[in-house]
Amino acid sequence: MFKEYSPLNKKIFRIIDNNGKVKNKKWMPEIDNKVLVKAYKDMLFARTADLQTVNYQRQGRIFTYPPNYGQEAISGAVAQIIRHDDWLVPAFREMGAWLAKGVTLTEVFLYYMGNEDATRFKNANKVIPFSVPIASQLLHATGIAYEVKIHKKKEVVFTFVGDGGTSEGDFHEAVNFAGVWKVPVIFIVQNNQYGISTPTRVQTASESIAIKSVAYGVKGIQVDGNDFFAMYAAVQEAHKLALAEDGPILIEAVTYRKGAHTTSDDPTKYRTKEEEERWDKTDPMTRLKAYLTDQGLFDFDEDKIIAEYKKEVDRQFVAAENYTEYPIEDVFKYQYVDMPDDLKEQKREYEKFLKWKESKVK
Amino acid sequence: MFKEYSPLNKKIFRIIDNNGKVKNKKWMPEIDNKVLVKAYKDMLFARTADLQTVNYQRQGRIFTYPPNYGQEAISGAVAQIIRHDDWLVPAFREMGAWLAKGVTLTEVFLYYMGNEDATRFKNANKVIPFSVPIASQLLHATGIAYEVKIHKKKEVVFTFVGDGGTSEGDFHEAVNFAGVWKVPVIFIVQNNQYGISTPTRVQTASESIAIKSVAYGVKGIQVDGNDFFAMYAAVQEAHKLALAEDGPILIEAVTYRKGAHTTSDDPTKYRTKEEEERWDKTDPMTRLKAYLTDQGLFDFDEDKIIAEYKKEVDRQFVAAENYTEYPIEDVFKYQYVDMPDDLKEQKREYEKFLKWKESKVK
Amino acid sequence: MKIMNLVNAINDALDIKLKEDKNMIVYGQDVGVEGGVFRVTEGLQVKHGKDRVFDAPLAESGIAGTAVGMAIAGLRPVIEMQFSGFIYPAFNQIISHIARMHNRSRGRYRMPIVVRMPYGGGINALEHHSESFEAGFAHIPGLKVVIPSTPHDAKGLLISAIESDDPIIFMEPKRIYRAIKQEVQEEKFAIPIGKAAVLQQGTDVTIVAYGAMIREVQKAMVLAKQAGISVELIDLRTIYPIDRETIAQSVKKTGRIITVTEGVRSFGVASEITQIVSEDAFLSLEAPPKRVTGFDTIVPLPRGEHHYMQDAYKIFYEIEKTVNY
Amino acid sequence: MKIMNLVNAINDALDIKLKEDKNMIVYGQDVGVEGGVFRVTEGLQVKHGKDRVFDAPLAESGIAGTAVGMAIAGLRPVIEMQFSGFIYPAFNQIISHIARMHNRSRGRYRMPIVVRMPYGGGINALEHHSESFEAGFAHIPGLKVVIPSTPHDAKGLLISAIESDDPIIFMEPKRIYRAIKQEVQEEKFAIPIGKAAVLQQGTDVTIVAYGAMIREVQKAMVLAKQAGISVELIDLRTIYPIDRETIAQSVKKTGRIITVTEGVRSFGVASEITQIVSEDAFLSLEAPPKRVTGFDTIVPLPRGEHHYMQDAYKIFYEIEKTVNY
Ligand SMILES: Cc1ncc(C[n+]2csc(CCOP(=O)(O)OP(=O)(O)O)c2C)c(N)n1
Ligand SMILES: Cc1ncc(C[n+]2csc(CCOP(=O)(O)OP(=O)(O)O)c2C)c(N)n1
Ligand SMILES: [Mg+2]
Ligand SMILES: [Mg+2]
Repeated sequence: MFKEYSPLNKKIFRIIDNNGKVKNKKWMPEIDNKVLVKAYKDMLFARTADLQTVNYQRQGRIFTYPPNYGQEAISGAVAQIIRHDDWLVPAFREMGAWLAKGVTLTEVFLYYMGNEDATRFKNANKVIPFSVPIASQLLHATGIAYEVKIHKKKEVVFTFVGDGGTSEGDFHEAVNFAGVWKVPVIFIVQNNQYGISTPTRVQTASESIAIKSVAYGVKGIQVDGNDFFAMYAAVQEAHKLALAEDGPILIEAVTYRKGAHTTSDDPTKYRTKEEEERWDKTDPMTRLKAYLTDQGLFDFDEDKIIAEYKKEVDRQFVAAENYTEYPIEDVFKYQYVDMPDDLKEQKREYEKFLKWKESKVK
Repeated sequence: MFKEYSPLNKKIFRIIDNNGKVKNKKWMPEIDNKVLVKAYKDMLFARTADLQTVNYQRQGRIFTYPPNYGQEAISGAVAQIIRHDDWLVPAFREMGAWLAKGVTLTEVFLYYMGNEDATRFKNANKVIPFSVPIASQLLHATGIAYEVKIHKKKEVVFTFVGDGGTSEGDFHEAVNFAGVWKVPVIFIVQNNQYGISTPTRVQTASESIAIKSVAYGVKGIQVDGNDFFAMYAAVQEAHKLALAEDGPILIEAVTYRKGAHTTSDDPTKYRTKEEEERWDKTDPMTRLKAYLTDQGLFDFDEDKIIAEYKKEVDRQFVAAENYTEYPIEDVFKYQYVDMPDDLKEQKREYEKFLKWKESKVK
Repeated sequence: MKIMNLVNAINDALDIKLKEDKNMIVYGQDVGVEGGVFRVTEGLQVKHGKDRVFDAPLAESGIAGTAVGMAIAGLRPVIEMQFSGFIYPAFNQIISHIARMHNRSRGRYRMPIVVRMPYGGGINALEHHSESFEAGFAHIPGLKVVIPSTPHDAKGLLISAIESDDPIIFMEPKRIYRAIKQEVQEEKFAIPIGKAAVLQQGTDVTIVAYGAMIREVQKAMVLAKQAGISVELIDLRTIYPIDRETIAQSVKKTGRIITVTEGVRSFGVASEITQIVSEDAFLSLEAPPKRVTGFDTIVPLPRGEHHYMQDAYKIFYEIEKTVNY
Repeated sequence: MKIMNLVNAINDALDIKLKEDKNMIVYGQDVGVEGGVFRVTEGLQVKHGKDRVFDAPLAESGIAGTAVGMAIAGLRPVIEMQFSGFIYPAFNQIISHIARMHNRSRGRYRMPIVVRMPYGGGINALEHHSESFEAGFAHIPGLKVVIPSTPHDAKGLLISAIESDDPIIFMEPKRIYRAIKQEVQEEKFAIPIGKAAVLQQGTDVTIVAYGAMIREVQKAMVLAKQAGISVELIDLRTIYPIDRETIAQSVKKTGRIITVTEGVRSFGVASEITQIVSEDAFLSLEAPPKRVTGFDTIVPLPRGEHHYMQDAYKIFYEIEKTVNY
């Protein structure tokens, strides 16, 4: 696959068309029907949660949130393949992958409500917190993979970045180090055509992002990121290669951010309705649904399921809303394992102030 | 040339062999005999100066110095092509290019004696100071080229970096920005096989450095950097393209650092005699000399010229040694165009201290 | 005169200078079509063209490093970092080149670069969106660091910054981007860099602050007044070089000083003010120079941020203690 | 006991811990085959293998950023920056991740990372090879900053740094790498982080210094003694967190304090010490807390560097003034 679809051949790896018809039988992955339906439902859950979150934000119940809408197949494919023992090094726009690793929606919500407790991800194995400074997390993935390699563990590290993120020096250093060290890491670039308002052509003049793999001597492939089957096949193959010590791998997943950059963003400023409509036709959920329908696998009442999902999302949201207050202690507690005396004193002094304030204010 | 020798074709661009025989007539550049002899002599001067400088360092007359020995054809070719109106953004190992731009040996020496006055380069047009933080200067070149472009000037920016430097994020950002902005800059990577003790294979797993151009959508070529003709032809072509608004261009010049990294370095720690001898056979001066001899152009007494050069080098060295003392003023004067009062006060206070010290010490 | 908030005032300063000086250019992430995530550069690309106002690739070192080259070639770049918390990838270019090229070239290449960025907390933002690292920049020789606290000052100081031949770190208190409105002269005017402003004369204690903290101090001053305490308020305006004279004169009068900043406590701006006051007005000091600052902690996420931030009560608490010392 | 210089002592500490803790690894530019440009890691690759002691590509952000990942995965990376002047490309990884991952993950992922680097001037080096940016690092919450001044301290402090579960910026005064030799215990021993050492008791004035400046202060103390002045010398050892108690106690006794550092003057370590002393020992102060530091300038190249550097006379000059205040 990585030979046939070498980025030098300038072919995008695609399996189904916009109507869900298989156009590339050769590489159609074998997926158990149950898994397939589960994958669809997982994506549906993620999309439901995502859309709900935008609503919560509009209601003023959380702060800024970066929607995943339109990009679900990428995380959706990873979700089916990533194992308990594999690592996930997130950026901030791959909810499906988080959920697969055991991150809860409550944690996601709590994060966007502004509480660091969220990113402890206490029931998730081998996930690290979301990373805000663009592309910086990629180096963490390479570093983790180095440990995996020298300790001969059978683990693979998945990490995500956007098209904009490929411009950062850290992208270069992370993939380059991974190439030199030959470590089991899969870099997934979600090329959703924009970094906030900036289109990909302002980020780079290269023919694709996948082709950048050549600069690091690593395998690369450009995949239709809105094609669940193509994503699944590519990630599965990459995972296999990484386990066989034939990583790292760079996957460019071509997709479209159907929503705004974040809930504070207004995409009408920088893109056209026509463009949005053009991309709408490639929606990953619609395509997978069409396939499922053709195969007679779409035998469930979607609206009912969505209604259930909404309830579950709401339940988890309310749990986040009802999360305990932010104790003063938490401002200080995790700054150091061994807290400096001066910092302890700062806390005591603050508590003294609060007592004084109480006496003044009432 | 950039098509035939696309880095994807994995061919190194070479014209003469180790014995100075032309093996690639198609791309043999037309160079006036006078220019050719001048080029040889310029390289000879640079080499003489370089070897002398190492001696001065041994004599304790300058501080650490990074020798150019073995890499002369790269700067030597650039020296013949770069024009008064072209920019030079140096790293620290391309003496021939500096001299061509009007930097004097006295300035070079003064720099390695530790005086910032050197890098004013007062009689050199469009050269900026040497840059010590690896790869950081490449972005300056891209920035200058941006100005050249928007003001529609007919200028080309030349910049240098080592193989090690390609690992830095700034290398990535500089070539990438240049690609997006499509500006007239020529990036010359002197791949001399090592970054201090670290061999190129520890820097990157890519098949070549030239191939990294693909990641930025810019033209690239791998050139035998010890082949004056190949370097000349490649740089000439790159220069033409850049002037025709068809830049940027990345040139990997494959060479060998015959000397130590700097005069404080001991290469026997990390490389073998055999390796050094293998590369000795590709020495750029020997090869060009062989060609000149074949063509009957080597009609001068080299020893005599070297003796003259040595005298000139010495003259310029002594001029640097006799350079005025470092006035206190110079510590402060250039920190700001508009010097803060507090800094003025720091200077006054220091002068007061010196007076006091004088009274104490004697 | 025209009513402006900080965003308008900064936009106006950029617009005036872009018109006046053809060598000035503005770039950064999303500053072109979008006009910046805070809309500070709104409309400038349409007015001044895509060569002079444009979006850069997402790479801060690239933005700062190319600015060095542009300045060498004669341009006057005003670059935007989307948030001050994202300037760190550019740190090497700033400390090693923007701050040094003038000295390294012995005056040949000036660095008339302005690095603009929103800074500070209080807007319920994600991690890295609430930083105040001015003390770090002020410790870097070759840079000057400017922070306005009002629309008027923002315009006048930014004009000076753009006209300065020295590189300026220009930090914009995003918390009050739209919160403060004021009449501002429409014509060009400049406020000198390096001069503090005495916003309120007083006799009992000097307070030094800047940026969004001015407003908080002013609220505290209401409490102080009720308590019969007369506060002298100095708006630093420039963090480096500090206006030592204005501060010393004030302390010679009041004998007491408190510095209020959003930044981390240790090795912060307050400590420098204390050092200066110790040097310039030691004998006048009747109480220890104190600081009201952030803790030695990362700014907490929104739910915990109020603990970290300075407000009227925190400031007044210290005022009372200092005056009663 | 064995005679060691600083280089030997650091090498020894690394060797001991590499032997003891299989999760510890060492990497950086040229630290493997070459053993580091100052030979600090000499021999470690041969002893401990290429997986655990190795050369990294030439990219500081890459080195620091991968260390974050390694620490998450359970390794204890000790990374080397070839010179402190080249750490800036790694600044984002240090401030945004090394200093924060523990807090961001609410204690789940510790960052037991040591960032080692030679720092400081006085070795006739090129630009960027003489920096002292400790104040900048000390202003970053989540980091601790340690600087030894002797072979003995270098070993004991580095052992503590490696064993610390908090990230440590470990700055090595390269000027005295080989200049100071001393008997050092061969076994493992630790010197606690955060505790200063009183190197000399005295009564007239307290001097706080660290790193290569200790030696200069000691020379100045000879002059002071001749002048009948009794100096108390405190070696800070840890720049953050500062040992406030030791300093306050000393100043309560002497009433006078001078801080001596190589770093840039404004917003430097001295200012922080002055703030601390003002808070903790204000009523004991009989003279303004002073500073002997670099100027607010880039460290000049070798021919001008002596102007910038602190020496016995510069220090003694300030001692005299402070004592006679
Ligand atoms: C180092 C850094 N610079 C700037 C930002 C502000 N910022 C947040 S998201 C974003 C755009 C990211 O674009 P891309 O990488 O394509 O990811 P996408 O948002 O499209 O998923 C920017 C500039 C940041 N978070 N970090
Ligand atoms: C940012 C930075 N990191 C480290 C160094 C120290 N250093 C000086 S030269 C060098 C190796 C450079 O190798 P390369 O780029 O191949 O150039 P060469 O010396 O071989 O010409 C290193 C690591 C530096 N100058 N700048
Ligand atoms: Mg994107
Ligand atoms: Mg090299």
